[in-house]
Amino acid sequence: MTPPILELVAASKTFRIRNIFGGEKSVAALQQVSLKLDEGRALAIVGESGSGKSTLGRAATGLFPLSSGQVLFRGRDIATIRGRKARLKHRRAVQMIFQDPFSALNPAHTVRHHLERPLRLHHGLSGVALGERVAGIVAEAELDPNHTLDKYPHELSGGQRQRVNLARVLAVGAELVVADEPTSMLDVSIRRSMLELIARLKTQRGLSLLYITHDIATAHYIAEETAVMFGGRIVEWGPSREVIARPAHPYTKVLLSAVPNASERLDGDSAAAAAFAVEVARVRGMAKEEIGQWTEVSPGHYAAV
Amino acid sequence: MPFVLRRIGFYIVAFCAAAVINFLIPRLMPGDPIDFMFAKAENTLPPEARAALLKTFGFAVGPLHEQFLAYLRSVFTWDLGYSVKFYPLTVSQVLGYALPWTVFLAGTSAILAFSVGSITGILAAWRRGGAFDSVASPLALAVQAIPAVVVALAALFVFGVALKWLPTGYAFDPKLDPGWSPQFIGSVAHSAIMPVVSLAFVHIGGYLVTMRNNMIGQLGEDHVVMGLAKGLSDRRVRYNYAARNALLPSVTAFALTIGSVMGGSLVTEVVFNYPGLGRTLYVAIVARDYPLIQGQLLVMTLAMLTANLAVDLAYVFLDPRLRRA
Amino acid sequence: KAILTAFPTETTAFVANFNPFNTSTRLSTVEDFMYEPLVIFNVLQGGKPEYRLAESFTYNDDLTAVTFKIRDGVKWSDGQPFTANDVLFTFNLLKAHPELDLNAIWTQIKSVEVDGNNVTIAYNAANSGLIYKLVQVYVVPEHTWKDVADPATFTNEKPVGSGPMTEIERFTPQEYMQCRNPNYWDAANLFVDCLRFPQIAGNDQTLTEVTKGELDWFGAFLPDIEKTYVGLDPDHNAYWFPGGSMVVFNLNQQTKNAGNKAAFNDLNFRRAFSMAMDRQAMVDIAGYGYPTLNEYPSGLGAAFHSWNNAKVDTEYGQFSKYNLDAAKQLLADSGYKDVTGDGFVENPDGSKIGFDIIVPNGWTDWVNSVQLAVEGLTQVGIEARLSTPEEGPWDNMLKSGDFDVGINSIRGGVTPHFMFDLALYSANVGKTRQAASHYSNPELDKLLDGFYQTSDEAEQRKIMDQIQEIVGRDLPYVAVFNNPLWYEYSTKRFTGWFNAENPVARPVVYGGVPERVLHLLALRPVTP
Amino acid sequence: MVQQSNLVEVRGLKVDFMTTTGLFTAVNAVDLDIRRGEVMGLAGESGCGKSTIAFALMRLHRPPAIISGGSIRVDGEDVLALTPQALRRWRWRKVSMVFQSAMNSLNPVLTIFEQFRDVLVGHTGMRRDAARARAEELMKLVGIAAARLDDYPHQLSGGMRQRVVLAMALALEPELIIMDEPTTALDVVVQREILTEIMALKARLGFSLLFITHDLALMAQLADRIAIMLKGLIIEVGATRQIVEAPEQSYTRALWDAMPRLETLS
Amino acid sequence: MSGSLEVIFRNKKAVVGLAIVLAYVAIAVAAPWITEHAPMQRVGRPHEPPSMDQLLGTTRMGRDVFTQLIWGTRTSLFVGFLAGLIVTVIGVTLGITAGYLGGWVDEVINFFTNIALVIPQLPLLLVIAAFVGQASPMVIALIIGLTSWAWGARVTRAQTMSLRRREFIEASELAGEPTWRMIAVELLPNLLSIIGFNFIGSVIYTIITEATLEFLGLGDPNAVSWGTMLYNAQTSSAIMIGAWWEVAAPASFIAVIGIGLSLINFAIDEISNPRLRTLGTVAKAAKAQRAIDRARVDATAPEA
Ligand SMILES: Nc1ncnc2c1ncn2[C@@H]1O[C@H](COP(=O)(O)OP(=O)(O)OP(=O)(O)O)[C@@H](O)[C@H]1O
Ligand SMILES: Nc1ncnc2c1ncn2[C@@H]1O[C@H](COP(=O)(O)OP(=O)(O)OP(=O)(O)O)[C@@H](O)[C@H]1O
Ligand SMILES: [Mg+2]
Ligand SMILES: [Mg+2]
Repeated sequence: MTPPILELVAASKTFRIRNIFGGEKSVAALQQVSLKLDEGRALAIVGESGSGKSTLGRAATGLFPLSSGQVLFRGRDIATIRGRKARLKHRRAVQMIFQDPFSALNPAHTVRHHLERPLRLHHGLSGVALGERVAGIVAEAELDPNHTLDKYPHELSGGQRQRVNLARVLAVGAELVVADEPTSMLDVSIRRSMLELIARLKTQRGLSLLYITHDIATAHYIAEETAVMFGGRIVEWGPSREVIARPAHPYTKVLLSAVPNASERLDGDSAAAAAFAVEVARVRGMAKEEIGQWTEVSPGHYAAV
Repeated sequence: MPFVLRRIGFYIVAFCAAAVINFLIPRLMPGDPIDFMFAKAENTLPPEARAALLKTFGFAVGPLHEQFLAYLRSVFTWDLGYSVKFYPLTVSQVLGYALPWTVFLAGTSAILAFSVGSITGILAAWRRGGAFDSVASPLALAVQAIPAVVVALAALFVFGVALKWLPTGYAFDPKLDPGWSPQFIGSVAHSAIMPVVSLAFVHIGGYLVTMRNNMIGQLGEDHVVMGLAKGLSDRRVRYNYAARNALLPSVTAFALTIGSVMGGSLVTEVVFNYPGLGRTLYVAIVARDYPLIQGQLLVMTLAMLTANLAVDLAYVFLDPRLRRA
Repeated sequence: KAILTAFPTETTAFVANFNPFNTSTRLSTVEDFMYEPLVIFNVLQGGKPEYRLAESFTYNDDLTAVTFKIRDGVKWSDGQPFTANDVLFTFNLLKAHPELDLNAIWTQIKSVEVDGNNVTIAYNAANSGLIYKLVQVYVVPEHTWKDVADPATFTNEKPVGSGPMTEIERFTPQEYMQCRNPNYWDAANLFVDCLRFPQIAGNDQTLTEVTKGELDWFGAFLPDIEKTYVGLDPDHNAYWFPGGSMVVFNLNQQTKNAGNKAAFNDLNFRRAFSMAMDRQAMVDIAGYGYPTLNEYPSGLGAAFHSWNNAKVDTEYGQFSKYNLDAAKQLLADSGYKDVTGDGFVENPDGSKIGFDIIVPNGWTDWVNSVQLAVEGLTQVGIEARLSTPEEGPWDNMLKSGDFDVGINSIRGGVTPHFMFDLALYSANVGKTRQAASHYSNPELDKLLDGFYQTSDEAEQRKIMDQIQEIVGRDLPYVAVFNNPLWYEYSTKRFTGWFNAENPVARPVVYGGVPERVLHLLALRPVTP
Repeated sequence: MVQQSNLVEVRGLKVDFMTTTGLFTAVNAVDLDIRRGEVMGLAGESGCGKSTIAFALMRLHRPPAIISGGSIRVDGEDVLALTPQALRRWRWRKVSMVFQSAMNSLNPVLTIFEQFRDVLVGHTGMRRDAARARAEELMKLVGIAAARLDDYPHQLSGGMRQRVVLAMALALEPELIIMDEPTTALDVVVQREILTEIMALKARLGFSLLFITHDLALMAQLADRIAIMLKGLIIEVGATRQIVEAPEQSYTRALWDAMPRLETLS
Repeated sequence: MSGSLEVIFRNKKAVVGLAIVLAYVAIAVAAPWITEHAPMQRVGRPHEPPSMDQLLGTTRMGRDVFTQLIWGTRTSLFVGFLAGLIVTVIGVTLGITAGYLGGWVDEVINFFTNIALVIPQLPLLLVIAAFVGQASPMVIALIIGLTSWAWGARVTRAQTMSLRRREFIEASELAGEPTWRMIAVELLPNLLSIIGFNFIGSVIYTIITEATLEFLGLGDPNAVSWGTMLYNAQTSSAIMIGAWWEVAAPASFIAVIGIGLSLINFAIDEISNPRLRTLGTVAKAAKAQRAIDRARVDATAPEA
């Protein structure tokens, strides 16, 4: 059996924050997270803000060393990859779309630079071939090829920036993409087509995807499986439909109930509101406790309750 | 290591480093203090007399490392030996006399420059692009680019020589005896006007521009807009909402400019015959008064360190975000 | 009270040091005003002795000892009598502490003995000129100095003096006041009660102080003095700049640079150098016209004109006058050629000539003079540059001989012998800055020795003629002008000032000129 | 009925931005009414001019923005004609605002209480201790311990800061509160909490609300009426039910269609 | 990047500043052709006031002030730019190294930077200049260059660190860029305005400081520069005796180049900082708003 394209084994990451008086605080951004992602499939990571989603994504690409645990790419621990050649090869295989699209683009360079570099670097393209390829990518990302290429990042809207980031990752031709809220700034209609583009790549190229979002509604769009993060841990994991339809962990339940629903009026004085508040408080309290027992809720759907 | 400890550690090490530099520099300079002391004498000194003099004046002799040890001891006991130029005064006495004047001169003008510059910067930013801003800001720049020497000379000529409005030298009327008499204090203030103002003059521009640019940045911040939306008076928004935040970078700039104020005060002191550290250093250099030069640099470094420490503290005070315990 | 405001020298801050033996930081009013000399030799009057603490002096027959008779009734400012023992004590102090003996008196005398009122000083060899140095030893009171442990570092904070002004009534770094000695022996002639000294640091400040009109007696360089000083108050303000020390260029004959050494040891090169000096421009431009032109081949100077040997002038005078063409011609005739094509000549043997002329940093009139010299030298094809070390190293270089060319001043004495001796006597080489040419001529040494071995004036004149002949012929230094003695005064509050019409003595207020006591005693307050 | 009378009447509002390349019209001839006690939703794609309208309502625009045309009447008063002093007194008393980035709209160097006091003392001239009491009361209203008044903003979490701003907006009991995407930076759980609170307060205090967001589902949950904006124009206004179920404009319809919906799954 | 040229030319301050600096450079380059005398040559009597022959009068030594001024421009600009270059190169190298590499390299560099920052500059320069003895302009440039880099290093480091945290660096790392390229291509262009600011600031500082050192008499009297001109004027008490031209000429020349360079710096700030960039439009908009408000008041007034 081929190993999964990405596997995290008991990955933990602790950040230390120092203040000026020397007090030190440590934030356990990731605690004992294990997951598997098979080739050509997508895993959505959802969870509350600050639950460690981005940290997990960065860890998966090897942007920083873990405090403990391992990240395996095709069965190989990425910490053991040495040498420029091997690293370049790994780099090409694993790409990331950053959460903040503005800071991920170099303000000093045009869009063209951002798209050309990976093509030159990884595919050795130049001249006409390069131009064609760039144009192709721009079209794929539904960016205006006439105007966009020579613009600087600050001349783009948030949504355009996100698409440039997406296009650039596509340019590399990665096998595994970690996408950290890649569509949060897009208008609903464009968001839709971007998600479709990703989905298409998945089927056509066999791209594997780690899709990070706090918008659980989009998760099932592309991801076969969804993992819910809470307080630095994964608390629930299963087929997306299953998780959405039959949430098992209290946090997942709260999360789902809080997703805005156009057909449901929100007014302040109902008992439901009070109940919600109580439940949120209870769940938040849980974050400090030890993780519960993993149980299989339904086939392939696990929850730590 | 905790930040504060690191900072204090830094100050200590910085002081030691400065002490080493201070030790080396005068020793590398050509000429020997005794030569300078007796340059006016008719004859070359017999070697025995020379040695005797070196010893009596307490100049370090012997190999470099022994000198260094002696020097270190003197640094920590603050016994810096005799000044050559101002013998029989000791270096600490000379510095003790000069220091207050420089602290007064540099301090007053730094504060003056800082407050005038910052306030005009705030106003310029408030009406940015307006008439005041378009005139004051480039003007400030222009002024900033004029050497202190030129300003001091011009002031001396115009107000001292041509108009005879202000005294042209001394820290106070030499006919008065120092003391806390109102007459004396008045004289000190009167004599300080020109040096203080001309020294402050060149530094106003820097503060103005820094403050203005920070303010313009702050004015776009949400909390300032919210201040306005809350219906607060312009004044309150300007000072408590925008300026207080904009002040932080200016405070760092303040620490950095302490050095240049001290440098500028050297020139100002020389031009106005003001009895501070700067003029004393100048005299010491010309006279190759090594012990005094050493003491000077040490004191000036110490002053810089103190200023930086003060600014570190001010920072914590001004920015509650840093204050969390 | 008659308070006279005087400004002898520029200082940055006054420091209370009243030790007359400390030349570095003692106040400039300690000598003469606080400690009076035994005798003052009035240079302007051909060295006429003015007896002060001594009533008279006499030589023994072979000029190997001098005896001073101490004046009766002189008291120290604390009322104690001034005696011959104080003189003895002082000389012994110098003997015990060579670092105080800056004129190296004890290398030239054998002993000092007291006999009642008389002090006899025995010399190592016959010398009628040594007395000028002996009277520069300021006598201090034995009763306050005998317990001083280290007289070199002693600051004499409660001075007990013998001069007219001994009481320090006020002292701040910016100003001090030195007032009359309550027990002054010559009080009958003293009409000034106090001297007030403001601290003044530089030219500009002097100028601003001057405009306040508070200075009565000072010695400062003032640019454009007619305008900047006299013009302020033409009725009262005046000045007089009699010629003082001789300013020369020393071409170091023992320089370590072989090429330069060859040139400097060639008389024709020195003469060409001398003819490249635009002395008039130095006087007029560098010196604002204040110095006195010195075109004497021997550098004798106008002040000693009565000693002049006219034959030397006619024979060698041409070499001491600005004449670029002659200088170029002389160089060419002597084989100096520009072989490298850089516009500057090389030695006849092809070795390179090129030197710095050192001048103390900040001595602007001299710096400008050197620039003029460089201009002239450049035009005749000699490569010279200006170099401005600080005063200390400059002094040291001149003494040690570690330089090529320097500008220098030679102090004048009572007779011309003093300066010739200082500058050219071979034993002085390496000992004093003034012998910076590092020149040695046994013939000249003998003549210099002989001058004071006689007290016969005719004999002395003959010797002086010969000295001038040798110096004029040999050109061991290139004299250019004589520094002015700086002296400005105001008649607003005091009268009796010395000036060109009343040339009693050298009129300056700064140290090194003991005649200033005579001047002080000549002043009378203007009674309103 | 009170419900039906207009609190805010915006007519032909035009806001331009002076840019280096010329005038840019961000809001073009917009008409908008807000009734007393209603929640008015304003939705539209990013950059269509929603915040610009909000700023204009409080006359908060500063150069390079120019309110170049139209009129704004709040409670019958012509806002654009107020003198600076009157405007200052008017702001926050009649209309207050929760900013798009409410988390950053607190002054980092003043304590929470000082920022309350600015408002209370500035407008009512009440004494310090009275202001304190009122601030404590307001804090309790949004469910934060009164002791936190002496904290600095950075000592509070994002959600708490959001609530503090809300409490501040309530301080003078204004008739209209403008909320410009008050919850975009928060996760859905916190968002839900805060919105519930706001609705509860509204029910109690009866102010009108102009609620700006680009999250249509959220909008539908809260608003009584919804206005849809596109490129500086309001293209459609209607009751929530109508906008949700029977939009007239194709753009509005496209918006709804593109929105991923959870309920379709379950 | 032709767009940025346009931006520069739209900025009035930049244009004026550039014009001033270019004029100075032109003067410096053309010095031998503009002047007829050698700078140290005596051409007239001491302190002749300005006239047709001596445009700016003569110095105390009878030298032509105009000629000295022109040649002095050469020296002072050379010193300024040389030291500016040294300061910038050292500052940028250290700043980027520290900021980019972080860790102990940063600790060490930062430590020395901080020390260099707390040692008072001018006094130190004074001592070193005295130590060197009659410091030629070249030597002064070197001394200033080698002792004044700390500020630039600190600012560059801070900026590098903040850029380093931005994800585009991580993104290009992920794209597989080699380190040198990351620094040279991704990082450096973003530092350009800071580097330019630092360079020009250092040039101003050097020109002023050189003049100050020379004014204090620590320069080489053989050199012709604005500083030695001031020194010579000072020692001959030119101000006091009314020879204002000897002081005014170099003083105003220094002030004007300082203003020119400052304007460029100001403009760099405005151009690179978007908040400042729009100031022109802010003023225009404020004016337009006032006009509209007035019209509105006028329109309502008749009704009232
Ligand atoms: N570089 C860092 N240094 C210190 N703490 C960090 C760092 N990066 C993340 N953290 C902390 O780790 C925790 C998890 O952060 P992370 O960015 O992974 O959250 P997230 O789930 O992506 O949240 P969001 O949905 O808001 O993006 C947070 O508490 C955050 O403050
Ligand atoms: N200072 C400014 N200068 C020039 N144009 C501006 C300025 N501020 C805003 N704009 C433009 O005005 C238009 C409207 O902006 P506004 O902030 O009102 O949009 P919005 O609908 O609130 O968008 P978002 O949902 O992103 O907050 C935008 O196209 C924006 O680019
Ligand atoms: Mg994240
Ligand atoms: Mg908005």
